[in-house]
Amino acid sequence: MIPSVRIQAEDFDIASEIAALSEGRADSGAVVTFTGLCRDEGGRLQALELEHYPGMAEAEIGRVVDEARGRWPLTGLTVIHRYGKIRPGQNIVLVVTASAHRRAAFEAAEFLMDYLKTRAPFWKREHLKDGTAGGWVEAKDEDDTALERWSRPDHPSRESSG
Amino acid sequence: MIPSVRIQAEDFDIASEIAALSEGRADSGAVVTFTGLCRDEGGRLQALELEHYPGMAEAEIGRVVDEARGRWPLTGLTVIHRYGKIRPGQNIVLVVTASAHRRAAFEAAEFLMDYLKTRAPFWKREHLKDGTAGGWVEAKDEDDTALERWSRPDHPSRESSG
Amino acid sequence: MPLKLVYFAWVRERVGKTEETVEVPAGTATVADLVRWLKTRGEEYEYAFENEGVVRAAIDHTHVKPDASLDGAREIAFFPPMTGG
Amino acid sequence: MPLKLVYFAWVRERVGKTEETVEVPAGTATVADLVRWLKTRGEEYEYAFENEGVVRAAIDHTHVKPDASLDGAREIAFFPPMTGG
Repeated sequence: MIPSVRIQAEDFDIASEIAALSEGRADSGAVVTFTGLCRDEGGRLQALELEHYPGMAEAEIGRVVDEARGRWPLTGLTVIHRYGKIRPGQNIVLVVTASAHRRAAFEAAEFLMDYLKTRAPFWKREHLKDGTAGGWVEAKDEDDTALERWSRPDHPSRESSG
Repeated sequence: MIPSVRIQAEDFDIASEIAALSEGRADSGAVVTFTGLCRDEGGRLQALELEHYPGMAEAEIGRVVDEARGRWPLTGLTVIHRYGKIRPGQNIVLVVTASAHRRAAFEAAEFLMDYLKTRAPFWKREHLKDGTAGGWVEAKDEDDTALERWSRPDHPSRESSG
Repeated sequence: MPLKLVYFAWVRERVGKTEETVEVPAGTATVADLVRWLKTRGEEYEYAFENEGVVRAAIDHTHVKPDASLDGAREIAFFPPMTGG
Repeated sequence: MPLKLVYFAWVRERVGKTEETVEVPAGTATVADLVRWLKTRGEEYEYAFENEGVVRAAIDHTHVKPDASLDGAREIAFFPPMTGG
Protein backbone atom coordinates (compact mmCIF):
# COMPACT_ATOMS: atom_id res chain seq x y z
CA MET A 1 0.00 0.00 0.00
CA ILE A 2 1.50 3.33 -1.06
CA PRO A 3 -0.15 6.27 0.69
CA SER A 4 -0.83 9.37 -1.34
CA VAL A 5 -0.25 12.85 0.12
CA ARG A 6 -0.98 15.91 -2.00
CA ILE A 7 -0.91 19.62 -1.25
CA GLN A 8 -2.67 21.44 -4.04
CA ALA A 9 -4.69 24.52 -4.98
CA GLU A 10 -7.12 22.53 -7.16
CA ASP A 11 -10.26 20.85 -5.90
CA PHE A 12 -10.40 17.05 -5.52
CA ASP A 13 -12.91 14.41 -6.53
CA ILE A 14 -13.83 12.05 -3.71
CA ALA A 15 -15.22 9.30 -5.95
CA SER A 16 -12.02 9.02 -7.98
CA GLU A 17 -9.88 9.06 -4.85
CA ILE A 18 -11.88 6.15 -3.42
CA ALA A 19 -11.68 4.35 -6.78
CA ALA A 20 -7.89 4.82 -6.89
CA LEU A 21 -7.57 3.23 -3.44
CA SER A 22 -9.68 0.22 -4.34
CA GLU A 23 -8.17 -0.30 -7.80
CA GLY A 24 -7.33 -3.95 -8.34
CA ARG A 25 -7.80 -5.11 -4.76
CA ALA A 26 -10.72 -6.58 -2.81
CA ASP A 27 -9.22 -6.87 0.68
CA SER A 28 -10.75 -3.63 1.98
CA GLY A 29 -13.99 -4.13 3.86
CA ALA A 30 -14.26 -0.52 4.97
CA VAL A 31 -13.52 2.85 3.42
CA VAL A 32 -13.91 6.04 5.44
CA THR A 33 -13.68 9.51 3.92
CA PHE A 34 -13.52 12.78 5.78
CA THR A 35 -14.09 15.99 3.85
CA GLY A 36 -13.48 19.33 5.52
CA LEU A 37 -15.48 22.12 3.93
CA CYS A 38 -15.51 25.89 4.12
CA ARG A 39 -18.57 27.04 6.13
CA ASP A 40 -20.31 30.31 5.34
CA GLU A 41 -20.35 31.28 9.05
CA GLY A 42 -23.95 32.38 8.98
CA GLY A 43 -23.55 34.12 5.65
CA ARG A 44 -20.87 36.64 6.64
CA LEU A 45 -17.92 34.79 5.06
CA GLN A 46 -16.92 35.53 1.48
CA ALA A 47 -13.93 33.15 1.40
CA LEU A 48 -11.19 31.53 3.43
CA GLU A 49 -7.60 32.03 2.36
CA LEU A 50 -5.27 29.19 3.25
CA GLU A 51 -1.58 29.92 3.56
CA HIS A 52 0.81 27.00 3.91
CA TYR A 53 4.50 26.20 4.31
CA PRO A 54 5.50 24.37 1.12
CA GLY A 55 7.85 21.48 1.77
CA MET A 56 7.04 21.26 5.47
CA ALA A 57 3.35 20.64 4.77
CA GLU A 58 4.21 17.53 2.74
CA ALA A 59 6.87 16.43 5.25
CA GLU A 60 4.67 16.86 8.32
CA ILE A 61 1.63 15.16 6.80
CA GLY A 62 3.94 12.38 5.64
CA ARG A 63 5.08 11.85 9.24
CA VAL A 64 1.49 11.72 10.49
CA VAL A 65 0.64 9.26 7.71
CA ASP A 66 3.56 7.02 8.73
CA GLU A 67 2.36 7.12 12.34
CA ALA A 68 -1.17 6.12 11.27
CA ARG A 69 0.16 3.22 9.18
CA GLY A 70 2.10 1.98 12.18
CA ARG A 71 -0.96 2.06 14.41
CA TRP A 72 -3.63 0.59 12.12
CA PRO A 73 -3.57 -2.14 9.44
CA LEU A 74 -4.59 0.08 6.54
CA THR A 75 -5.04 -1.13 2.97
CA GLY A 76 -5.23 2.41 1.57
CA LEU A 77 -4.59 5.98 2.68
CA THR A 78 -4.94 9.31 0.90
CA VAL A 79 -4.60 12.85 2.25
CA ILE A 80 -5.23 15.94 0.14
CA HIS A 81 -5.00 19.45 1.58
CA ARG A 82 -5.83 22.49 -0.51
CA TYR A 83 -4.37 25.99 -0.19
CA GLY A 84 -5.35 29.37 -1.65
CA LYS A 85 -8.77 31.00 -1.68
CA ILE A 86 -11.67 28.70 -0.87
CA ARG A 87 -15.33 29.74 -0.92
CA PRO A 88 -18.16 28.59 1.35
CA GLY A 89 -19.34 25.11 0.44
CA GLN A 90 -16.03 24.21 -1.21
CA ASN A 91 -13.64 21.48 -0.13
CA ILE A 92 -10.58 22.17 2.02
CA VAL A 93 -9.23 18.79 3.04
CA LEU A 94 -9.81 15.12 2.25
CA VAL A 95 -8.72 12.04 4.18
CA VAL A 96 -9.52 8.57 2.84
CA THR A 97 -8.67 5.44 4.82
CA ALA A 98 -9.30 1.83 3.85
CA SER A 99 -8.93 -1.29 5.96
CA ALA A 100 -10.27 -4.82 6.25
CA HIS A 101 -12.40 -3.71 9.21
CA ARG A 102 -14.34 -0.59 10.04
CA ARG A 103 -12.83 0.35 13.39
CA ALA A 104 -9.33 0.76 11.92
CA ALA A 105 -10.60 2.87 9.03
CA PHE A 106 -12.62 5.15 11.34
CA GLU A 107 -9.91 5.57 13.94
CA ALA A 108 -7.15 6.22 11.43
CA ALA A 109 -9.24 8.90 9.69
CA GLU A 110 -10.03 10.64 13.00
CA PHE A 111 -6.43 10.41 14.10
CA LEU A 112 -5.21 11.93 10.82
CA MET A 113 -7.68 14.82 11.06
CA ASP A 114 -6.80 15.55 14.71
CA TYR A 115 -3.12 15.68 13.77
CA LEU A 116 -3.62 17.70 10.58
CA LYS A 117 -5.61 20.32 12.51
CA THR A 118 -2.84 20.98 15.00
CA ARG A 119 0.41 19.98 13.25
CA ALA A 120 0.09 20.58 9.51
CA PRO A 121 1.53 24.02 8.66
CA PHE A 122 -1.59 25.70 7.27
CA TRP A 123 -3.17 28.95 8.41
CA LYS A 124 -6.65 30.23 7.59
CA ARG A 125 -7.62 33.86 7.20
CA GLU A 126 -11.16 35.06 6.69
CA HIS A 127 -12.35 37.38 3.95
CA LEU A 128 -15.72 38.85 4.83
CA LYS A 129 -18.65 39.67 2.58
CA ASP A 130 -18.64 43.32 3.68
CA GLY A 131 -15.30 43.70 1.91
CA THR A 132 -13.08 43.77 5.00
CA ALA A 133 -10.24 41.31 5.35
CA GLY A 134 -11.20 39.46 8.50
CA GLY A 135 -8.55 38.19 10.85
CA TRP A 136 -6.54 35.02 11.01
CA VAL A 137 -8.57 32.13 12.36
CA GLU A 138 -7.51 31.34 15.92
CA ALA A 139 -6.39 27.86 16.90
CA LYS A 140 -8.81 26.10 19.23
CA ASP A 141 -7.83 24.60 22.57
CA GLU A 142 -10.28 21.79 21.89
CA ASP A 143 -8.17 20.74 18.91
CA ASP A 144 -5.25 20.19 21.28
CA THR A 145 -7.54 18.24 23.58
CA ALA A 146 -8.67 16.13 20.63
CA LEU A 147 -5.03 15.38 19.91
CA GLU A 148 -4.16 14.34 23.44
CA ARG A 149 -6.55 11.42 23.50
CA TRP A 150 -4.35 9.57 21.00
CA SER A 151 -1.53 9.40 23.54
CA ARG A 152 -3.68 8.06 26.36
CA PRO A 153 -2.59 4.52 27.26
CA ASP A 154 -6.19 3.28 27.27
CA HIS A 155 -6.89 4.40 23.75
CA PRO A 156 -7.93 1.51 21.50
CA SER A 157 -5.60 1.83 18.59
CA ARG A 158 -5.92 -1.69 17.38
CA GLU A 159 -8.69 -2.95 15.14
CA SER A 160 -11.43 -4.53 17.18
CA SER A 161 -14.33 -5.16 14.93
CA GLY A 162 -15.33 -5.99 11.39
CA MET B 1 -32.51 18.35 7.53
CA ILE B 2 -34.40 15.34 6.18
CA PRO B 3 -32.43 12.11 6.55
CA SER B 4 -32.51 9.67 3.69
CA VAL B 5 -32.76 5.91 4.32
CA ARG B 6 -32.80 3.52 1.38
CA ILE B 7 -32.79 -0.27 1.14
CA GLN B 8 -32.03 -1.25 -2.42
CA ALA B 9 -30.51 -3.90 -4.68
CA GLU B 10 -28.77 -1.32 -6.89
CA ASP B 11 -25.35 0.12 -6.26
CA PHE B 12 -24.94 3.69 -5.00
CA ASP B 13 -22.76 6.61 -6.01
CA ILE B 14 -20.92 8.21 -3.09
CA ALA B 15 -20.17 11.48 -4.87
CA SER B 16 -23.81 12.14 -5.71
CA GLU B 17 -24.92 11.21 -2.19
CA ILE B 18 -22.48 13.75 -0.74
CA ALA B 19 -23.60 16.34 -3.30
CA ALA B 20 -27.26 15.75 -2.39
CA LEU B 21 -26.48 16.40 1.29
CA SER B 22 -24.61 19.64 0.59
CA GLU B 23 -27.07 20.97 -2.01
CA GLY B 24 -27.89 24.61 -1.31
CA ARG B 25 -26.32 24.86 2.12
CA ALA B 26 -22.88 25.89 3.40
CA ASP B 27 -23.24 25.21 7.12
CA SER B 28 -21.52 21.81 7.04
CA GLY B 29 -17.85 21.95 7.91
CA ALA B 30 -17.40 18.18 7.92
CA VAL B 31 -18.71 15.29 5.87
CA VAL B 32 -17.85 11.70 6.81
CA THR B 33 -18.67 8.73 4.61
CA PHE B 34 -18.41 5.08 5.54
CA THR B 35 -18.56 2.51 2.77
CA GLY B 36 -18.75 -1.17 3.65
CA LEU B 37 -17.43 -3.39 0.86
CA CYS B 38 -17.51 -7.08 0.07
CA ARG B 39 -14.03 -8.55 0.73
CA ASP B 40 -12.74 -11.43 -1.35
CA GLU B 41 -11.61 -13.32 1.78
CA GLY B 42 -8.23 -14.20 0.35
CA GLY B 43 -9.69 -15.05 -3.04
CA ARG B 44 -12.04 -17.86 -1.96
CA LEU B 45 -15.26 -15.79 -2.05
CA GLN B 46 -17.32 -15.64 -5.22
CA ALA B 47 -20.10 -13.46 -3.79
CA LEU B 48 -22.04 -12.53 -0.68
CA GLU B 49 -25.79 -12.89 -0.70
CA LEU B 50 -27.63 -10.46 1.54
CA GLU B 51 -31.08 -11.40 2.77
CA HIS B 52 -33.15 -8.78 4.54
CA TYR B 53 -36.49 -8.27 6.24
CA PRO B 54 -38.36 -5.74 4.07
CA GLY B 55 -40.28 -3.21 6.13
CA MET B 56 -38.39 -3.90 9.32
CA ALA B 57 -35.06 -2.95 7.70
CA GLU B 58 -36.38 0.53 6.90
CA ALA B 59 -38.11 0.84 10.30
CA GLU B 60 -35.09 -0.26 12.33
CA ILE B 61 -32.60 1.90 10.44
CA GLY B 62 -35.06 4.80 10.78
CA ARG B 63 -35.03 4.34 14.56
CA VAL B 64 -31.22 4.31 14.65
CA VAL B 65 -31.15 7.42 12.47
CA ASP B 66 -33.54 9.22 14.86
CA GLU B 67 -31.32 8.26 17.79
CA ALA B 68 -28.25 9.63 15.99
CA ARG B 69 -30.04 12.91 15.20
CA GLY B 70 -30.92 13.26 18.86
CA ARG B 71 -27.33 12.74 19.94
CA TRP B 72 -25.43 14.86 17.43
CA PRO B 73 -26.18 18.17 15.68
CA LEU B 74 -26.17 16.81 12.14
CA THR B 75 -26.77 18.89 9.03
CA GLY B 76 -27.14 15.86 6.79
CA LEU B 77 -27.56 12.08 7.10
CA THR B 78 -27.91 9.32 4.52
CA VAL B 79 -27.97 5.55 4.96
CA ILE B 80 -28.12 3.12 2.05
CA HIS B 81 -28.03 -0.65 2.56
CA ARG B 82 -27.99 -3.02 -0.39
CA TYR B 83 -29.42 -6.53 -0.55
CA GLY B 84 -29.04 -9.38 -3.03
CA LYS B 85 -25.87 -10.80 -4.50
CA ILE B 86 -22.77 -8.67 -4.05
CA ARG B 87 -19.35 -9.50 -5.47
CA PRO B 88 -15.91 -8.86 -3.94
CA GLY B 89 -14.93 -5.22 -4.24
CA GLN B 90 -18.55 -4.07 -4.54
CA ASN B 91 -20.40 -1.80 -2.14
CA ILE B 92 -22.70 -3.15 0.59
CA VAL B 93 -23.55 -0.19 2.79
CA LEU B 94 -23.10 3.57 2.83
CA VAL B 95 -23.42 6.01 5.70
CA VAL B 96 -22.93 9.73 5.11
CA THR B 97 -23.01 12.23 7.98
CA ALA B 98 -22.56 16.00 7.80
CA SER B 99 -22.16 18.46 10.64
CA ALA B 100 -20.66 21.85 11.40
CA HIS B 101 -17.79 20.11 13.21
CA ARG B 102 -15.80 16.97 12.59
CA ARG B 103 -16.26 15.16 15.89
CA ALA B 104 -20.05 14.98 15.50
CA ALA B 105 -19.80 13.73 11.91
CA PHE B 106 -17.27 11.03 12.85
CA GLU B 107 -19.08 9.85 15.95
CA ALA B 108 -22.50 9.73 14.31
CA ALA B 109 -21.14 7.67 11.40
CA GLU B 110 -19.45 5.18 13.76
CA PHE B 111 -22.56 4.98 15.92
CA LEU B 112 -24.75 4.29 12.90
CA MET B 113 -22.45 1.55 11.64
CA ASP B 114 -22.20 -0.12 15.06
CA TYR B 115 -26.00 -0.16 15.28
CA LEU B 116 -26.56 -1.28 11.70
CA LYS B 117 -24.18 -4.22 12.20
CA THR B 118 -26.09 -5.61 15.15
CA ARG B 119 -29.66 -4.34 14.79
CA ALA B 120 -30.51 -3.95 11.10
CA PRO B 121 -32.26 -7.13 9.88
CA PHE B 122 -29.78 -8.27 7.24
CA TRP B 123 -28.06 -11.65 6.99
CA LYS B 124 -25.04 -12.51 4.86
CA ARG B 125 -24.38 -15.87 3.27
CA GLU B 126 -21.21 -16.76 1.42
CA HIS B 127 -21.00 -18.27 -2.05
CA LEU B 128 -17.57 -19.77 -2.63
CA LYS B 129 -15.51 -19.85 -5.78
CA ASP B 130 -15.30 -23.64 -5.67
CA GLY B 131 -19.05 -23.70 -6.40
CA THR B 132 -20.23 -24.64 -2.92
CA ALA B 133 -22.73 -22.48 -1.13
CA GLY B 134 -20.80 -21.46 1.95
CA GLY B 135 -22.54 -20.94 5.25
CA TRP B 136 -24.30 -18.01 6.80
CA VAL B 137 -21.84 -15.48 8.16
CA GLU B 138 -21.76 -15.64 11.95
CA ALA B 139 -22.38 -12.57 14.06
CA LYS B 140 -19.32 -11.36 15.95
CA ASP B 141 -19.22 -10.80 19.68
CA GLU B 142 -16.99 -7.81 19.05
CA ASP B 143 -19.84 -6.13 17.21
CA ASP B 144 -21.89 -6.31 20.40
CA THR B 145 -18.94 -4.91 22.32
CA ALA B 146 -18.67 -2.08 19.80
CA LEU B 147 -22.33 -1.33 20.41
CA GLU B 148 -22.06 -1.26 24.19
CA ARG B 149 -19.65 1.65 24.27
CA TRP B 150 -22.44 3.97 23.09
CA SER B 151 -24.36 3.38 26.30
CA ARG B 152 -21.44 4.05 28.62
CA PRO B 153 -22.06 7.21 30.65
CA ASP B 154 -18.59 8.57 29.91
CA HIS B 155 -18.99 8.39 26.16
CA PRO B 156 -18.54 11.77 24.51
CA SER B 157 -21.67 12.08 22.45
CA ARG B 158 -21.57 15.82 22.07
CA GLU B 159 -19.54 17.69 19.49
CA SER B 160 -16.28 18.82 20.94
CA SER B 161 -14.16 20.12 18.17
CA GLY B 162 -14.24 21.90 14.84
CA MET C 1 -55.59 -15.83 17.88
CA PRO C 2 -54.19 -15.97 14.30
CA LEU C 3 -50.60 -14.81 13.99
CA LYS C 4 -48.42 -14.30 10.95
CA LEU C 5 -44.96 -15.77 11.47
CA VAL C 6 -42.01 -14.92 9.21
CA TYR C 7 -38.58 -16.56 9.18
CA PHE C 8 -35.21 -15.39 7.88
CA ALA C 9 -31.79 -16.79 7.00
CA TRP C 10 -31.00 -20.18 8.61
CA VAL C 11 -34.12 -20.07 10.76
CA ARG C 12 -36.12 -19.94 7.51
CA GLU C 13 -34.08 -22.79 6.05
CA ARG C 14 -34.50 -24.99 9.12
CA VAL C 15 -38.24 -24.35 9.44
CA GLY C 16 -38.53 -24.84 5.68
CA LYS C 17 -40.92 -21.91 5.27
CA THR C 18 -40.69 -18.22 4.55
CA GLU C 19 -43.91 -17.46 6.40
CA GLU C 20 -47.04 -19.03 7.78
CA THR C 21 -50.15 -18.02 9.68
CA VAL C 22 -50.80 -20.01 12.82
CA GLU C 23 -53.59 -20.25 15.35
CA VAL C 24 -51.83 -20.32 18.69
CA PRO C 25 -53.38 -22.04 21.70
CA ALA C 26 -54.90 -20.05 24.53
CA GLY C 27 -52.35 -19.17 27.18
CA THR C 28 -49.62 -18.34 24.67
CA ALA C 29 -48.82 -14.96 26.15
CA THR C 30 -45.21 -14.21 25.29
CA VAL C 31 -42.65 -14.79 22.55
CA ALA C 32 -41.06 -17.48 24.75
CA ASP C 33 -44.46 -19.23 25.04
CA LEU C 34 -44.80 -19.09 21.26
CA VAL C 35 -41.36 -20.64 20.73
CA ARG C 36 -42.17 -23.37 23.26
CA TRP C 37 -45.37 -24.18 21.38
CA LEU C 38 -43.68 -24.07 17.94
CA LYS C 39 -41.12 -26.64 19.11
CA THR C 40 -43.94 -29.09 19.73
CA ARG C 41 -45.00 -28.86 16.09
CA GLY C 42 -42.20 -30.90 14.58
CA GLU C 43 -38.52 -31.61 14.18
CA GLU C 44 -37.95 -28.69 11.85
CA TYR C 45 -39.04 -26.27 14.59
CA GLU C 46 -37.06 -28.13 17.22
CA TYR C 47 -34.00 -27.79 14.99
CA ALA C 48 -34.58 -24.12 14.24
CA PHE C 49 -34.99 -23.21 17.91
CA GLU C 50 -32.57 -25.79 19.36
CA ASN C 51 -30.33 -23.23 21.00
CA GLU C 52 -32.57 -21.06 23.10
CA GLY C 53 -31.29 -17.53 23.21
CA VAL C 54 -29.68 -17.61 19.77
CA VAL C 55 -32.74 -16.98 17.63
CA ARG C 56 -33.91 -13.36 17.80
CA ALA C 57 -37.49 -12.15 17.51
CA ALA C 58 -39.30 -9.05 16.32
CA ILE C 59 -42.94 -8.07 16.77
CA ASP C 60 -44.35 -5.86 14.02
CA HIS C 61 -40.88 -4.78 12.84
CA THR C 62 -39.47 -4.05 16.30
CA HIS C 63 -36.84 -6.14 18.12
CA VAL C 64 -38.22 -7.79 21.26
CA LYS C 65 -37.00 -10.00 24.10
CA PRO C 66 -38.43 -13.49 24.82
CA ASP C 67 -40.66 -12.12 27.59
CA ALA C 68 -42.38 -9.65 25.23
CA SER C 69 -46.17 -9.92 25.21
CA LEU C 70 -47.97 -11.08 22.08
CA ASP C 71 -50.91 -8.79 22.85
CA GLY C 72 -51.99 -7.00 19.70
CA ALA C 73 -49.14 -8.49 17.64
CA ARG C 74 -49.79 -9.06 13.94
CA GLU C 75 -46.45 -10.29 12.60
CA ILE C 76 -43.79 -12.14 14.56
CA ALA C 77 -40.40 -12.64 12.94
CA PHE C 78 -37.68 -15.12 13.94
CA PHE C 79 -34.11 -14.83 12.69
CA PRO C 80 -30.46 -15.38 13.63
CA PRO C 81 -28.24 -12.60 15.01
CA MET C 82 -27.90 -10.00 12.30
CA THR C 83 -24.86 -9.71 10.07
CA GLY C 84 -25.54 -6.67 7.92
CA GLY C 85 -23.47 -3.53 7.51
CA MET D 1 26.54 31.26 11.01
CA PRO D 2 24.13 32.27 8.22
CA LEU D 3 20.56 31.09 8.74
CA LYS D 4 17.54 31.29 6.50
CA LEU D 5 14.47 32.45 8.41
CA VAL D 6 10.94 32.10 7.01
CA TYR D 7 7.74 33.55 8.46
CA PHE D 8 4.09 32.64 8.00
CA ALA D 9 0.61 34.10 8.60
CA TRP D 10 0.50 36.93 11.17
CA VAL D 11 4.13 36.39 12.16
CA ARG D 12 5.02 37.15 8.54
CA GLU D 13 2.76 40.21 8.53
CA ARG D 14 4.20 41.57 11.78
CA VAL D 15 7.83 41.01 10.76
CA GLY D 16 6.97 42.45 7.34
CA LYS D 17 9.00 39.82 5.50
CA THR D 18 8.40 36.41 3.98
CA GLU D 19 11.99 35.32 4.51
CA GLU D 20 15.47 36.62 5.21
CA THR D 21 18.96 35.27 5.72
CA VAL D 22 20.63 36.43 8.92
CA GLU D 23 24.07 36.13 10.45
CA VAL D 24 23.41 35.28 14.08
CA PRO D 25 25.88 36.24 16.77
CA ALA D 26 28.12 33.67 18.42
CA GLY D 27 26.45 32.03 21.41
CA THR D 28 23.04 31.77 19.74
CA ALA D 29 22.60 28.11 20.51
CA THR D 30 18.85 27.47 20.61
CA VAL D 31 15.59 28.62 19.03
CA ALA D 32 14.88 30.61 22.21
CA ASP D 33 18.27 32.37 21.88
CA LEU D 34 17.45 33.19 18.27
CA VAL D 35 14.07 34.69 19.23
CA ARG D 36 15.74 36.73 21.98
CA TRP D 37 18.23 38.11 19.49
CA LEU D 38 15.58 38.79 16.82
CA LYS D 39 13.62 40.89 19.35
CA THR D 40 16.60 43.23 19.67
CA ARG D 41 16.48 43.93 15.93
CA GLY D 42 13.45 46.22 15.91
CA GLU D 43 9.86 46.87 16.87
CA GLU D 44 8.47 44.60 14.17
CA TYR D 45 10.24 41.60 15.73
CA GLU D 46 9.24 42.65 19.23
CA TYR D 47 5.64 42.80 18.02
CA ALA D 48 5.80 39.44 16.23
CA PHE D 49 7.26 37.66 19.25
CA GLU D 50 5.52 39.69 21.97
CA ASN D 51 3.76 36.70 23.51
CA GLU D 52 6.46 34.16 24.21
CA GLY D 53 5.10 30.69 23.81
CA VAL D 54 2.52 31.57 21.17
CA VAL D 55 4.77 31.62 18.11
CA ARG D 56 5.78 28.11 17.00
CA ALA D 57 9.04 27.15 15.32
CA ALA D 58 10.27 24.52 12.90
CA ILE D 59 13.83 23.60 11.96
CA ASP D 60 14.23 22.20 8.46
CA HIS D 61 10.53 21.32 8.16
CA THR D 62 10.19 19.69 11.58
CA HIS D 63 8.35 21.14 14.59
CA VAL D 64 10.69 22.02 17.45
CA LYS D 65 10.50 23.40 20.99
CA PRO D 66 12.22 26.63 22.09
CA ASP D 67 15.12 24.71 23.60
CA ALA D 68 15.94 22.98 20.29
CA SER D 69 19.55 23.38 19.17
CA LEU D 70 20.35 25.36 16.02
CA ASP D 71 23.30 23.06 15.26
CA GLY D 72 23.28 22.15 11.59
CA ALA D 73 20.02 24.02 10.95
CA ARG D 74 19.54 25.51 7.49
CA GLU D 75 15.99 26.92 7.61
CA ILE D 76 14.14 28.12 10.70
CA ALA D 77 10.43 28.88 10.37
CA PHE D 78 8.26 30.91 12.74
CA PHE D 79 4.47 30.82 12.61
CA PRO D 80 1.30 31.01 14.73
CA PRO D 81 -0.52 27.89 15.97
CA MET D 82 -1.76 26.02 12.93
CA THR D 83 -5.36 26.20 11.74
CA GLY D 84 -5.47 23.84 8.77
CA GLY D 85 -7.69 20.84 8.27
